[in-house]
Amino acid sequence: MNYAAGIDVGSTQSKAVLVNEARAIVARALIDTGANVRRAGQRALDELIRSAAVGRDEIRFVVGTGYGRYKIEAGDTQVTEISCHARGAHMLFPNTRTVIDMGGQDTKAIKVGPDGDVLDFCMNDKCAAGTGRFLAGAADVLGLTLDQIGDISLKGSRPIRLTSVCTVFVESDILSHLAQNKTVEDILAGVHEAIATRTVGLVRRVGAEVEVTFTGGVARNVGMVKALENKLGLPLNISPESHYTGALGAALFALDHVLAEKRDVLDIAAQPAVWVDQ
Amino acid sequence: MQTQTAPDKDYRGTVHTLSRDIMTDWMTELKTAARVPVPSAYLMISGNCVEILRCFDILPVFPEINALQLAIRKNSLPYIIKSEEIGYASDNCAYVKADVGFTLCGGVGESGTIPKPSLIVCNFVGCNVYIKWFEHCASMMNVPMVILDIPFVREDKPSREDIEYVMCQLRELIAECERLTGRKFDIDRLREILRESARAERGWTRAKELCKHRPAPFDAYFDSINMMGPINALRGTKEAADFFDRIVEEYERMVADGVGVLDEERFRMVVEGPPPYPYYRNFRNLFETWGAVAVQSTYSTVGGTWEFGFCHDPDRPLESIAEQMIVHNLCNRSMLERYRQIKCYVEDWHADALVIHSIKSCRLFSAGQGDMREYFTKDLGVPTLMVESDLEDPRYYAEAQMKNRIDAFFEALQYKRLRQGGGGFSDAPAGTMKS
Amino acid sequence: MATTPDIVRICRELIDLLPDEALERARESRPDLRGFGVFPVYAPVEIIHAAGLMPVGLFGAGNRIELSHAEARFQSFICSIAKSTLELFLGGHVQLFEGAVFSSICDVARNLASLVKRNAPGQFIDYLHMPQNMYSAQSSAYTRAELNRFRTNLAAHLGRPVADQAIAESLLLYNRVRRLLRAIYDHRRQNPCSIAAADLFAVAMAGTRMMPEDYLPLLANFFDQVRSTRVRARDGVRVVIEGAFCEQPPIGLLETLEAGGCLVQDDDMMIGWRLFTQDIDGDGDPLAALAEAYLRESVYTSVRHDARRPRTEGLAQRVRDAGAEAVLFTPAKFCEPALLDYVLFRSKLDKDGVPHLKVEFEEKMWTYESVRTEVETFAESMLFE
Amino acid sequence: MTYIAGVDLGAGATKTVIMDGGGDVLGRGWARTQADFDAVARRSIAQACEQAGIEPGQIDYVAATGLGRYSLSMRDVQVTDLTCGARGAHVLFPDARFVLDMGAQSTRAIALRDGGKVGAFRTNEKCAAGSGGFLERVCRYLEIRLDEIGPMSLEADDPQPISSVCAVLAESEIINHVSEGKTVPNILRGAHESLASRALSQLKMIGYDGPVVFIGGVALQEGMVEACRARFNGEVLVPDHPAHVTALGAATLGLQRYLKRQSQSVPSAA
Ligand SMILES: Nc1ncnc2c1ncn2[C@@H]1O[C@H](COP(=O)(O)OP(=O)(O)O)[C@@H](O)[C@H]1O
Ligand SMILES: Nc1ncnc2c1ncn2[C@@H]1O[C@H](COP(=O)(O)OP(=O)(O)O)[C@@H](O)[C@H]1O
Ligand code: SF4
Ligand code: SF4
Ligand code: SF4
Repeated sequence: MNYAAGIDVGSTQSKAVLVNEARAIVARALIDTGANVRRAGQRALDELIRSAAVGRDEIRFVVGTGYGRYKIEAGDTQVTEISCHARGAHMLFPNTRTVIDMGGQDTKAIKVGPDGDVLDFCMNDKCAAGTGRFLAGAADVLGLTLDQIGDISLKGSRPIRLTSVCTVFVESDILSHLAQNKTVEDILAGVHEAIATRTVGLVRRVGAEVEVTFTGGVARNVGMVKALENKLGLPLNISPESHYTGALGAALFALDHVLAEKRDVLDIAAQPAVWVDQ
Repeated sequence: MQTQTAPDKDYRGTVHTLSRDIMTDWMTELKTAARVPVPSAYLMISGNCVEILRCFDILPVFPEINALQLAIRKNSLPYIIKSEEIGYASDNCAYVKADVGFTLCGGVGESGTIPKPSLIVCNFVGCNVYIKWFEHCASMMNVPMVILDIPFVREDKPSREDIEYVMCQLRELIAECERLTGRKFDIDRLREILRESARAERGWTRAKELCKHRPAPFDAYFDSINMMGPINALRGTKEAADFFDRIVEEYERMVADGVGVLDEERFRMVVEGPPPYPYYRNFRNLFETWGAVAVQSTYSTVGGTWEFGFCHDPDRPLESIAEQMIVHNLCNRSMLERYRQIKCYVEDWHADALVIHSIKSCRLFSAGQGDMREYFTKDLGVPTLMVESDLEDPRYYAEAQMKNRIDAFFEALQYKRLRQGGGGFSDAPAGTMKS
Repeated sequence: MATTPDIVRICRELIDLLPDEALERARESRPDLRGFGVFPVYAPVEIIHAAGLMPVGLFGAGNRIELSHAEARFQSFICSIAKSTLELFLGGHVQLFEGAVFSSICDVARNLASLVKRNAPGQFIDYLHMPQNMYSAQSSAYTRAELNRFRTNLAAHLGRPVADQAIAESLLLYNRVRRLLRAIYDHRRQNPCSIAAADLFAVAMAGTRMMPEDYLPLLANFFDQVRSTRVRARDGVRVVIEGAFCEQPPIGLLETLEAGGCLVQDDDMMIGWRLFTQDIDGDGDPLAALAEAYLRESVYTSVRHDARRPRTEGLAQRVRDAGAEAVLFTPAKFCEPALLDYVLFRSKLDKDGVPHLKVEFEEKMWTYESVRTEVETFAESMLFE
Repeated sequence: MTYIAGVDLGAGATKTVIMDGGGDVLGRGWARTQADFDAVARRSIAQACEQAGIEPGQIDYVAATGLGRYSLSMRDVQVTDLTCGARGAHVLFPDARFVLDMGAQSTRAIALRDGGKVGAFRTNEKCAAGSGGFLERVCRYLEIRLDEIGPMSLEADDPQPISSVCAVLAESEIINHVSEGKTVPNILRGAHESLASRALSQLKMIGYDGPVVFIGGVALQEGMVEACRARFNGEVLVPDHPAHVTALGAATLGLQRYLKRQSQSVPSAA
């Protein structure tokens, strides 16, 4: 069998997806990126091979994406996560026109064409405020896990207002709210609302055209999903694969190469830094 | 480190060496002036009246160029920090901070010299920071300052009163120069200087026109920066005018031979905003990797928008100087005028995309560029990329993020091309209908 | 007659209104009234008023609205007032307005004027280039011409003339408003604690939310009240506030400053609306009189450059006049003119031995923990000598 | 006997100093700050009392400082942490004119006037990776204990600077260093040096030109102290219990108030 793999080495977690020639997802892997980015890519791939029980040589092409994409030694080429998320979301929900990707360190809004191509995109500016990391920080101070905070936030009735969505100062902010006897529910509701507000601002830049698909690790957080839906006034597409969307997109780009090689149309070696040739 | 130094690569064209040569002569003059004082004056780049100073043999000193030199040689940070120590905020324009810090440290360094001037001429053209900056210099160095208040362009064209106000101030400046040098103003000399200015300006225009060709013979953003010294600081000299004659000749030859500045020109872009000088080469390489060439840029026109036909007129010396200061430079025109300028660039220079480099320091340029982005993407459908860093402060440049955005942008453009040539993805999983 | 707390309450309510809401209030007695936005710092409100419009101060939106569009237009390093003012236009909160005027105070305000113009089609958006050279032989003529240009364009937009006579009458009206404000400020300088900083701020700002005809009696009433009430002076550090000439600090910040141990003796808030140091002569050509007053009879501010009267001297004078012991700099975050002037002010005060503290603010700030710590420390260090 | 408690309710930890009427320190307490300031403070006070060999009930006067100073219900007085830090440093080093206080969320440079009063001061800008909380995160990331960071940083031979002013992005820089194969000591030392440069700038803003007392929890890290020594042109004085200096200052000020009050209400006491 021929397979293609996509590896998304993100700032927080590394994801990998394996697809077969029929574009079906065969296996996934999710690991913490950890300190060694170089190793993370390899570990994700190993994990993928293990869970799919395929041979390394059956994986004909590997595309790397995410912040660590240039450090993935197994990667045959690299594509930015913006293109990958668009591509992945398009496969999951073919009518996707807007993608919101929230990861550990950045948030992206992507406008997608009918074919899954990127028409326009926006990312949060240099400041890391209001990203997945922020949620992780909030969970930390409250002694909760990431799986819990979303649900709890939905129970808040009077969301608090945060001073800023700066990841660095979230702790003291939350502490002072606790000191004022605010409930954990209201605090978390406030946290989610603050991030949603910021994100919607970003989405407006590219225009929120239906259907909107929410991808990235934070899409697993129901509180965030609801908060975004409220602010946007639109339902969001959420897939169980949402966390893997980037890796899936990368795998699809890899598959392009595998199929093209078979058809002998595209010369993949010619321009390693570019995903398809003119 | 997030950023690696880019490999030293020479780009096509002798513009770099030529401009380095003539700028070095001027820098040498500055160095000499720092030791043996001659009449000199501070002046800002945008819409300046260097010709009047030249007419009195007053050496023009441009603190902006000094700040630029510090940044491009990666020396700006210590001076910026120095300024922050005496009270400048991290949000203030870093050009000011680098220059003030440098002056406080003596004004002499490897990266340049900034002699103490005899006079500070604040040509307040557009940027409000100019006034503060020169006020600070004046109070720090205890040097007299003249403000040339240039009314911003609020209507289609300046009013009679605008022009008279400026001409009156120019006459007052001339009187000041006469007092300073003890020399009489010689209008014929000014006409002579303006003739050289006009010659350089026509050369500039011809060069810029050549970028309409495919492939473009030079990069109208990165390479134009080498043309900005001669056109803004050395304008009015024979050397500057000759400089343009030589580069135009070279570019005409390249156009005739079908040679471009890059091996392969794949994307034509218009660039808005100043470059990140501390990472100038890295930044250029990020575009070059994609075969992207700037065919026009707004930053190159901060001093003058010559390419739209204006030249200094020796027959109307003061009036044409006033007109240039008010109307024919980018800084003194509104955002909406800038939109029009960019739109014209995109259309007439056949660009595929607009790249906005948003500068934290420079609110003159950047405040509201998000709206510009909206206008170009949504109203005009021009693919637009907006990236952020700084022109002077290395702390605001993050190479990984920059690269990510630029790569994604060109990936998308590339795909668009591919699709126009037919094809596309067919990713619908088995069993799902593609809409 | 309303009591001081009543007046303050009314004013606090008024300053919390969005521009359209403020106009609705005024319309209760003048049903057809239209508004005209005035972005800080200075604008010739007399011309707007003479045109039959209500000049309304555009000071952003405080905590009232969420920035959902403006964040996309202005980057993160832009002051709040620019963002939320744009949001007011994009969000339809300035519908009942004929337009707005901006002036050459800084690069952000200038670009903002362009953005508003593009995004508020149909409204009359003008930009005034106020002179920065006060001493050229042409300065007066230019300034008058600029005011006249505004008058002519406004009249053209409205389709009715704005006569000299009407402007002269408005001038007299605003003279009276400004005279009262000066008197109230004088009173506070001489009677520390007679008016809380936040209250005076609310009262002064309310004038940008009312027709001057209605504001005048309220202000007179307020002055009578504070004049006749004796307040025991609290102990505290007597300070002058400097730096909030454009974006205005949240009320909570002013309260924190005073709660932290400072007594505000003088400030530069709302300065554009009380710019002139004396009454303007309304007898001759009113525009020439306004121009002359702008050039010669204005209080110093960070956005008006007067080569012969340094702003550092202006601040030193203000400190002396108020008998203040210290200066609190309160620039808006990202406000380039205020932050640059801080450098000069600071070195002047250091030379004069006047203690000072810098506290930046943002429109949406609502906790003042760190400000409080700094201000308390500052006050502690001065009080317990 | 007279017992005075100085309690510093900081963003990272709550520190207590118990002092007797003669100004001698009898015990110290430390507890990580959590949501319930009051409870944390009680724990910290109990610990200090235990060391001092007294019962919390015996405390005559409580001076609270730090960010949570208003939340401590049993306080008699509250003073800001800047004033207390300055006073504490002055008690320990009466000749010093400058104080650098690096805590979990803030870095402060203070110039002292006579008697340990605060002259000029500068707190770090909100948006910055310039404080101890950042170092804690770095530790967590590198999987080392907080008390290892100081000694390890001393072993550096090729410090890797951090340029970003944002703590989150600075973290990515560190990730980058790790994946480039840089050693942990070099990374830590780089972080220390970057912090020290920033602290130096802050000190310069208040006219720094002489010996500086380095207090706050970060002063527990030898590498940080070294980095400061290498950069600052004056001496860097580090007290024995740097994290407790602010609490010490509070106790000192509390004692002063207490004695003043006693002397004013002499009749009943005598
Ligand atoms: N089980 C989960 N439930 C809720 N949120 C999660 C979960 N797992 C991860 N996340 C969120 O996703 C973020 C990481 O997203 P990811 O897309 O992997 O980012 P990156 O690509 O930058 O590593 C975390 O910061 C966290 O907020
Ligand atoms: N045992 C220790 N070894 C090294 N560093 C420490 C230790 N304890 C605390 N720190 C550092 O000191 C910081 C807390 O300092 P502290 O002065 O207690 O802060 P705050 O007063 O803001 O609570 C921590 O963030 C950590 O960086
Ligand atoms: S704000 Fe911009 S134009 Fe003005 S001085 Fe700074 S860099 Fe130059
Ligand atoms: S607050 Fe400052 S920067 Fe912002 S518009 Fe006003 S003057 Fe300009
Ligand atoms: S420290 Fe906070 S506010 Fe500053 S850049 Fe980082 S995330 Fe943004």
